[in-house]
Amino acid sequence: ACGDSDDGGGGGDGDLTEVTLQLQWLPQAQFAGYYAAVEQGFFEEEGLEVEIVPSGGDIVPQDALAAGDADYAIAWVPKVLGSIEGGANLTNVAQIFQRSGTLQVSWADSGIESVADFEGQRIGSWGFGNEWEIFAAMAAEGLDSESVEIVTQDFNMNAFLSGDIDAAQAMTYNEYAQLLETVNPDTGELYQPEDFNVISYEDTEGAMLQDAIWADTERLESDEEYAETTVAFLKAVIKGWAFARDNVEEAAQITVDAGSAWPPTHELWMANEVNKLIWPAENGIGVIDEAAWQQTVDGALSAVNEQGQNLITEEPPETAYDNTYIEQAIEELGDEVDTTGADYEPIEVELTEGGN
Amino acid sequence: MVARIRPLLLGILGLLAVAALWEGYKALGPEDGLLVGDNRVLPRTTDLAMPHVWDIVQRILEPATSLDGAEPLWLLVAKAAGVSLGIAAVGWLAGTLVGLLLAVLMQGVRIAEWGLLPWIVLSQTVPLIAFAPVVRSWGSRVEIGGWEWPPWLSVAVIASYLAFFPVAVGALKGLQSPERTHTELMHTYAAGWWKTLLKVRFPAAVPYLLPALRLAAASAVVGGVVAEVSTGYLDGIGRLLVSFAGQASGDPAKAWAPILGAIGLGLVAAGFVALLGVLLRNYRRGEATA
Amino acid sequence: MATATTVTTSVTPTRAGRGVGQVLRVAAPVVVGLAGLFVWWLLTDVVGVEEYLLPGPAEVREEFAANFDAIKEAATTTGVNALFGLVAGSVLGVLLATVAGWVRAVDGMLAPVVASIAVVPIVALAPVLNTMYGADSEYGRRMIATLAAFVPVFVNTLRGLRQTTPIQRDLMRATAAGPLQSFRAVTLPTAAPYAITGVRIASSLAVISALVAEYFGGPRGGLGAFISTSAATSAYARAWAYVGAAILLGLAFYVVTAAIERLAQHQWPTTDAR
Amino acid sequence: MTGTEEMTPTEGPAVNSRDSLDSSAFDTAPAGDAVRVTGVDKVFAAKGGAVEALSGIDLTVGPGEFVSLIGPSGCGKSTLMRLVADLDQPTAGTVEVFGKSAAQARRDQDYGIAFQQAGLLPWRTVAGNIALPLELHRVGKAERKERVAELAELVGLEAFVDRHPDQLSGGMQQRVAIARALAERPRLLLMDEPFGALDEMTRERMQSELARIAGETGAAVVFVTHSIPEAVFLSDRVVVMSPRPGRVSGIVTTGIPRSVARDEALREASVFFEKVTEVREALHGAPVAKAAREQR
Amino acid sequence: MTGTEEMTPTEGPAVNSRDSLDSSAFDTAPAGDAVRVTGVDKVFAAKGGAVEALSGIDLTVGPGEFVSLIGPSGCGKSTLMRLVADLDQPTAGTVEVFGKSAAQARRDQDYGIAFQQAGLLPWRTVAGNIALPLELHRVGKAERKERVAELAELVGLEAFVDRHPDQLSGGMQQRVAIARALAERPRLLLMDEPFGALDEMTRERMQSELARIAGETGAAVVFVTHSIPEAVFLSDRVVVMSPRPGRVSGIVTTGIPRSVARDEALREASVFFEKVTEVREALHGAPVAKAAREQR
Ligand SMILES: Nc1ncnc2c1ncn2[C@@H]1O[C@H](COP(=O)(O)OP(=O)(O)OP(=O)(O)O)[C@@H](O)[C@H]1O
Ligand SMILES: Nc1ncnc2c1ncn2[C@@H]1O[C@H](COP(=O)(O)OP(=O)(O)OP(=O)(O)O)[C@@H](O)[C@H]1O
Ligand SMILES: Cc1ncc(C[n+]2csc(CCO)c2C)c(N)n1
Ligand SMILES: [Mg+2]
Ligand SMILES: [Mg+2]
Repeated sequence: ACGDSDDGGGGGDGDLTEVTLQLQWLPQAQFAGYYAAVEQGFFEEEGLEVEIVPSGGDIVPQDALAAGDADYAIAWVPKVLGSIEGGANLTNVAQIFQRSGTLQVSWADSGIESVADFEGQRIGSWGFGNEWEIFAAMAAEGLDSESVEIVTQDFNMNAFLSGDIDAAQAMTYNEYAQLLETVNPDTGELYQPEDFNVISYEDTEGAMLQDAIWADTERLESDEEYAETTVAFLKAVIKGWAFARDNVEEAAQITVDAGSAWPPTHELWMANEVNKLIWPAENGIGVIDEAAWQQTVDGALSAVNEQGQNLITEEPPETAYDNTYIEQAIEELGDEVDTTGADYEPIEVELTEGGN
Repeated sequence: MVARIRPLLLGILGLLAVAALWEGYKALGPEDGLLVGDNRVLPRTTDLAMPHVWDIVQRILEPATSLDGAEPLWLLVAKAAGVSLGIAAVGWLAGTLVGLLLAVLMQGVRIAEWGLLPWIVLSQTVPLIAFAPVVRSWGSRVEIGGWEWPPWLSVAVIASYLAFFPVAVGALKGLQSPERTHTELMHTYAAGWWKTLLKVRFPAAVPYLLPALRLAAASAVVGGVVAEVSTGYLDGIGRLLVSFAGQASGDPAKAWAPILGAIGLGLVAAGFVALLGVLLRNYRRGEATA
Repeated sequence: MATATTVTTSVTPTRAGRGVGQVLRVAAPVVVGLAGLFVWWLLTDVVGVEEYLLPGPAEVREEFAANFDAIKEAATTTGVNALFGLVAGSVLGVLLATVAGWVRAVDGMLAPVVASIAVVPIVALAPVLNTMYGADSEYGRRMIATLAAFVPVFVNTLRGLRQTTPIQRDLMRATAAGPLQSFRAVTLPTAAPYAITGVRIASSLAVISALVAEYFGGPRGGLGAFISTSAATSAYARAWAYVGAAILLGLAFYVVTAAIERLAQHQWPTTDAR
Repeated sequence: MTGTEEMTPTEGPAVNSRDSLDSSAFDTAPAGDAVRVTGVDKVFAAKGGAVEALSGIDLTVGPGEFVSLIGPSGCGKSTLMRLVADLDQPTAGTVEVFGKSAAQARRDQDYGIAFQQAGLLPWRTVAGNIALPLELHRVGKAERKERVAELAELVGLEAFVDRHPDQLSGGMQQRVAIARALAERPRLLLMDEPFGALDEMTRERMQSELARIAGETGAAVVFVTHSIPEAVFLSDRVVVMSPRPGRVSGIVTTGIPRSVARDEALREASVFFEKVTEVREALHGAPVAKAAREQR
Repeated sequence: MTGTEEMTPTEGPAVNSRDSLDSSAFDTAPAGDAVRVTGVDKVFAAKGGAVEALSGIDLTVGPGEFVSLIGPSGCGKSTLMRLVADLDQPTAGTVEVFGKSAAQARRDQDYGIAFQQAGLLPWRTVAGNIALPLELHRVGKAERKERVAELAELVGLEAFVDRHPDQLSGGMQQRVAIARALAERPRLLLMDEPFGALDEMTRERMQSELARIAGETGAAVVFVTHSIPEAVFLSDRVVVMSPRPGRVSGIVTTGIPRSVARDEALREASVFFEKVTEVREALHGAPVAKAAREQR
């Protein structure tokens, strides 16, 4: 809706610059920092008027960005790498999540304790490009993608609970909580973490970078205002995530108010877990760690799906990420905000049945 | 009197029978469903897969979440269904208009019928999801004066894509339905194509059009809901379907609320068209009553 | 004034017209298709919509060829599911319609159930059916295809069962035919073409439902799953190649059932003998 | 009444008297009447109240007799015929067919029936349509085939047995329906305006054929019609009915014996015109314009 | 030929002679013929080859004249009428209506037309159906209403103007169709078996009504029928056609002047029977069974 006529970047009082941010899913605490920045007026402080556009099953955020429908987009790095090789011209300007939040959960007695144990098992995945970490981790273990049976998971963990899947894909902040919110019919109590084996991809070679902020490469290069707006945008985002870190409960409430349909304790759990993926950020929030980036690229190069297709076949261009904007934002913020969260401590969230 | 409420009573009896079948199978059926070899021919009966009917009813009456001031689930669902109904209505209207225009074109020009009809049939085998992002993307670029393309309009456009099909086909059949005596009569009155269309073809098409419009209403609802899910529209019932399905592990009964809501929504939409049929009853005198 | 009509059109042009009509019947849709293709090509190659967002016909064709085996396999998976749904839905539809045609009360009881099935969106049912039948099983989506196919078959068959004329019913009674005999001799042949028309309508629905159901979980391997995966990774040319296969699959179902419908109408003509 | 000439048999073509019948091919006429209707009332419950379709009907049809029912629309002709066929039950009174109840006669297939619409099954060939009642009563295949050939010849459709109804003219279809009605050699034929949908010329041809067939098979016929000439041309007796409620208002005996050929000559005979006039007058209640006629 | 008696006008009820016509209400008869068909051929291209539906037809219908077309099915009666109505064009020859081309006459609404099926629009009331042609030709609302009332009275349906066709009997429907055909005061009425679907008694009543209406309006009528008595009863001339190819095989002038009332008496007059026989013979090609008849 905008972009072509961005007038003037950050700071200026006068007219606000209109900015559209494309999310990769419905409103939920996974995006708490952005909603907090809107709600707390951080964007306004930077001279921006930000519209957050949620996405459904078929809206691909990086494509909305490439098509000019949005100015920035939140997307997982491996998916965008695929898009870049397909011809999209995009740049990662801030790697908000420093760690992968993907788990592969199996029953405690299943004997699946590492990726190497996947062989011959029914492995759950959502598809939609969320499956590349699995294939990358398997490739690192020397496992062929055809050595497992990939089953598409839908919106809940029922397939796993019913025994249709041996190891289910789960985000720490969402599906894993869904398991812990479910009553174990054998005990009448909620399932406990001891009931499951949890493999975190963060601990494997397959780990890939997830939620990042993407911008249009060409506009960054040719449109100075857009470049300035990017820095202003990132400054507000940093403030937003810092707020979410320091006010977890409030942040969770903000996303509920913004339209999240999750029940309150689930939302709070999600806000808390997401914080763990961001903080502490040694180099400062959003700064892309070269090693982690390279691991993601290597994983993307090595991953082959069960159809024998590769995600990417060559190294991405240098423009695929650029730390200058986030670094400038951190610098401009100075001491105003704690951008590393060195002494971050997560809170304890007690899950309830159904998350209610 | 009895004759009037008989269909209603039978209908309720039918729904009760379905509920009884559900509970009966749940009580008697094997926990893991009926497996023939590796094929699960009959479903599982666990509470996760098949919640008790009364649990579903009870859950619908409870508040949606434990949050202070949370609405009862049924109200939340009803409100969302209302929004979806409005969007589907716009899609239905647009689809009806396009369908009618196509039908008139095809009726008037033989070659247009030959050239277009196969493609119209084929158009319905293209999965919605293939172009949902395109519609939203193009929509987001439309800006006329101060008016911006709202997200719900993308949903309506996709809904109309499903709705236009039965209208185009049904209206074409209807426009071609007048007996030769009627069209020839118009010829003897030296009435042209347009007058024949207005005075004979459209009225004669009504009995064909009404079932088509009813089908279109159902399609608009189904298409609209899918489009809501597909494009991430927040205020409709499609979103509740996805969100509550996501909570189905810990709260299995909750997921059924928007499903029942979607069915009710479709029935209301079809009911509106039935009302239209009552208004147009003079044009349906030829219809068989059986 | 006295301008009398002296038309001396010979017979041959009209006959030639018939031939031209036959040619146009085939040519017209082909021309429209080519025009569509041309516009597509124009958009991508001349107007220059980014290939990344809208791949041209050539790219899609290339992807189709490159992934032909994978596409064939995926089409088979989806096709088998759709076929299962079509057959099961048709059988169910015919059986229930027969019962409803026989016992009025059953018809009344089924009415709201059928009306509900007719309007329930696939997205709504897919997750619960996947849970009921298991995410590792194709049966969840087969059920969805079954439900989709069931409705038109049921509705059409029921209508067909009611198309017997009073004369035919009187005739059966007058010849002292039993209920089963008159069902076989009159009711069934009358209803058959209607039921098969229902199957024809159901065929497209079965394919599209089987396809869309794949978006919402279950084993991977069908066209729907790969359309979504390809699109999610911006591989649009590949996605459209799969969409093309989906269209071909739908077309195949339609053509086959339409041919069966023709045969049936020939076998059991409905034209009132007068 | 008006006629003074006596009926003189024409010297037309071979007369098919009932005596010349091959009685092995058809059931012999039984003792007693073909149809005996006694004190029959029929009331239909309708939306606007009850409709008294028939009231106090008494009627007897002898074996081999040809009786026509005539009367204005709605006078109950079809209703009466349907009671005889046991397609409906009387509200009061009794209907006997060959001394049995109508229901028993139906189960025994003592009658054959034909309607205004030929009512052929469009998906069956001519042969298949004629064979239908035989098939339903489990007549063996070989016998069925033989009988169909026989009947097709009787109605002059030998060359068309493999055609479907939609390939036949209206008259041919009606002949198939008649052949079907005759399939089980019934001793009674019930026909409800069988020629109503045919054009006049075809109709006249069919009338002659029906007369011949009725003669050859020796069956009694109850024939519903709107056409006075048709009734007179075919019948031994014409039963005239009047409506609201349906009653028998008169019976005209044509006095044209079976032995007289039903052909063109009869249609132009003065006795024919006289009987037509007589039925017309019975139908209109009073001798209409009798004065005017007598002037001439 | 066979008849020896002369036609004597009956002393029936008031005779509607054309002279008594209110000529202000209807267009006055123009100079020249209503219909002039000259050397018309019509060939249809059909699957099995060309069908010669009409061949060398010459026919003239005078103003106010009532002409019936009769002939076996498929002889081209409807085709001929459709050529006059400009619903089809001749392969050769000319068709003139009131001295203009058929197309021009159609555009000028010089004729009204009625078919075997009443062809009423089921969603319109009786009034709406009668008003249809007036509506199409932008006759003002007040005038339309007046004219509809007039026509409804003419056909005796004043009490039914607000009914829908499905609430009418077949005869009433046909009357509406006739009223509609008369709506624009045409000087020529074309009717293709308008009573073909009616039962015989209704049909006879409708015939009398049509005769009255034709007399009152003074319109020329071309009337297609299968019924010989109907043709004789109504017409000044009966045109007999024969098929393959369709030709005029004879013309019978009834000699029953317009001044003779078309009523029951006429149906029982001997001149009527004679003309019926004459048309029958013309139709059958030769005087059938003449010998047999003369014997009596
Ligand atoms: N099933 C029925 N229900 C109610 N009324 C009926 C039914 N069948 C016939 N009637 C009424 O009974 C009366 C006699 O009808 P019937 O069909 O026997 O007349 P008909 O003499 O055969 O007439 P037509 O010459 O038009 O065939 C009519 O008033 C008719 O409306
Ligand atoms: N549109 C047409 N195409 C081909 N052949 C036609 C067409 N219309 C009529 N015919 C043929 O022309 C011949 C005359 O038909 P027409 O309808 O004029 O006969 P008719 O005398 O009106 O018969 P009927 O008494 O059955 O109404 C028939 O052989 C008919 O099959
Ligand atoms: C159709 C579908 N797509 C993705 C997810 C899982 N999911 C929910 S949030 C999230 C992180 C990205 O936003 C992911 C992967 C799902 N359950 N259903
Ligand atoms: Mg009757
Ligand atoms: Mg004709």
